[in-house]
Amino acid sequence: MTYRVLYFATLRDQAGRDEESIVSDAADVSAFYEELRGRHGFSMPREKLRVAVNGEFAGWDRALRDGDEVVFIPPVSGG
Amino acid sequence: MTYRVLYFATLRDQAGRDEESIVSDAADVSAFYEELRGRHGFSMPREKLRVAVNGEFAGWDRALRDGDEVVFIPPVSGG
Amino acid sequence: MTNFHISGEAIDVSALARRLADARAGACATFEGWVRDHNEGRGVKRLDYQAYVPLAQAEGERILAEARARYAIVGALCVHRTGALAIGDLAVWVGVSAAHRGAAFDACRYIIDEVKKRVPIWKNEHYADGESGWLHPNNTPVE
Amino acid sequence: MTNFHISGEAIDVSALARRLADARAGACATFEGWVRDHNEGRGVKRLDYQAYVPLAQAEGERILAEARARYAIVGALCVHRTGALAIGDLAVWVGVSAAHRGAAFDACRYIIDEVKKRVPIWKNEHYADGESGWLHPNNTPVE
Repeated sequence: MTYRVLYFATLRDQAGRDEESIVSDAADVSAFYEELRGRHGFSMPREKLRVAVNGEFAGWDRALRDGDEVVFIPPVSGG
Repeated sequence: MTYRVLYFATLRDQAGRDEESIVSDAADVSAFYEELRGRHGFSMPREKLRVAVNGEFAGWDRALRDGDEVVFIPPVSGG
Repeated sequence: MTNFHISGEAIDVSALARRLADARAGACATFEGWVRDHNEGRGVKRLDYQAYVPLAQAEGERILAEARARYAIVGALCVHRTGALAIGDLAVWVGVSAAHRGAAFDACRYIIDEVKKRVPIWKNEHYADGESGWLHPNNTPVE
Repeated sequence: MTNFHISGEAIDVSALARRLADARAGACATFEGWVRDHNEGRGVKRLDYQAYVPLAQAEGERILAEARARYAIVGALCVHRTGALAIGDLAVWVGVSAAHRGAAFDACRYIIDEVKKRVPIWKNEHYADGESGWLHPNNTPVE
């Protein structure tokens, strides 16, 4: 399947890009993050991140479908 | 002695004037208010009022001197 | 210009905001009191404010000094109107700048609460039924 | 226009204030977040904000709806900047109108607190010493 990923803040710096499309066998969000971690060397542990799929917050066990947009959300700092 | 009095809010309405100069034998603020109450029929009891003499808050036992400016301050309602 | 001001003219909010600007400040809390179309269940058409100006200005400056002493703020300003106001008009403006938002909010709230309790300003409401009346601090009628 | 808005352009405060105006409202509390020249003891030169815009707007609208449900308010608006900001620039604006001031203050505070905790916006501070870093919600560095 192909997933779209958007990167923000620390994850964007470490991935060296704003977004990418990735062909992956990862069945859920959790497996997909571990795959990206291996690829980009993300230093941030899962416990510090939230997840959004297709623009809405989702759980780490959320099953992924072809074409899903996935965003891993580092601790926010607006305001 | 002659005292200057300024009136605000309910006291202004009941006195029918903004201010006046009064020749009085009242030695302190307390006696002076009773005199004005008799003159203008003020309905407001002393307990509801604060007092200022010459632009600063003062006590009811404040002795008055010739030329003092006295203001009896009804409950305020700014904001 | 003074930090607390009694004004017979419309309040210039953007001039006040410019006076508060400070590179050390990360937060600014403001409060505006507007003339509302009702009070205690009665329709209100307009208001008049009277103030004992010299004492009001002195007491207002005291309140701002108390706020600066109690809270870690950078600047604090307040202007209160006198005269005739219509529905929607700005009656009082308070602005506080601070490094952090907690102090800005707390000081802004402190200032408006104390102004309403202590500063010699009086509000006369003109009601839709043609009556009018002076108000107590809790917005109930005097009599 | 939406009640919560992510803006790449300077925030037009007077347009927002006009949108809040309402004859039923006697109180308006606002909060402004300004770019401060220091954080955690370090000199700050400028900031960049990134946002995940669609989710930020959805989460921001949720926060405003929560504020309307929790507090007796009339209107609530919030705008947050993205992009490059200089010292003194307005980064976020919150405005709440209500019949009475307690609800206006409480709702305004609730909104900015929740925005800072929940809305996917990230601040990158550029320090006077040439370093830069992403921040946590409590304004401490990420690493």
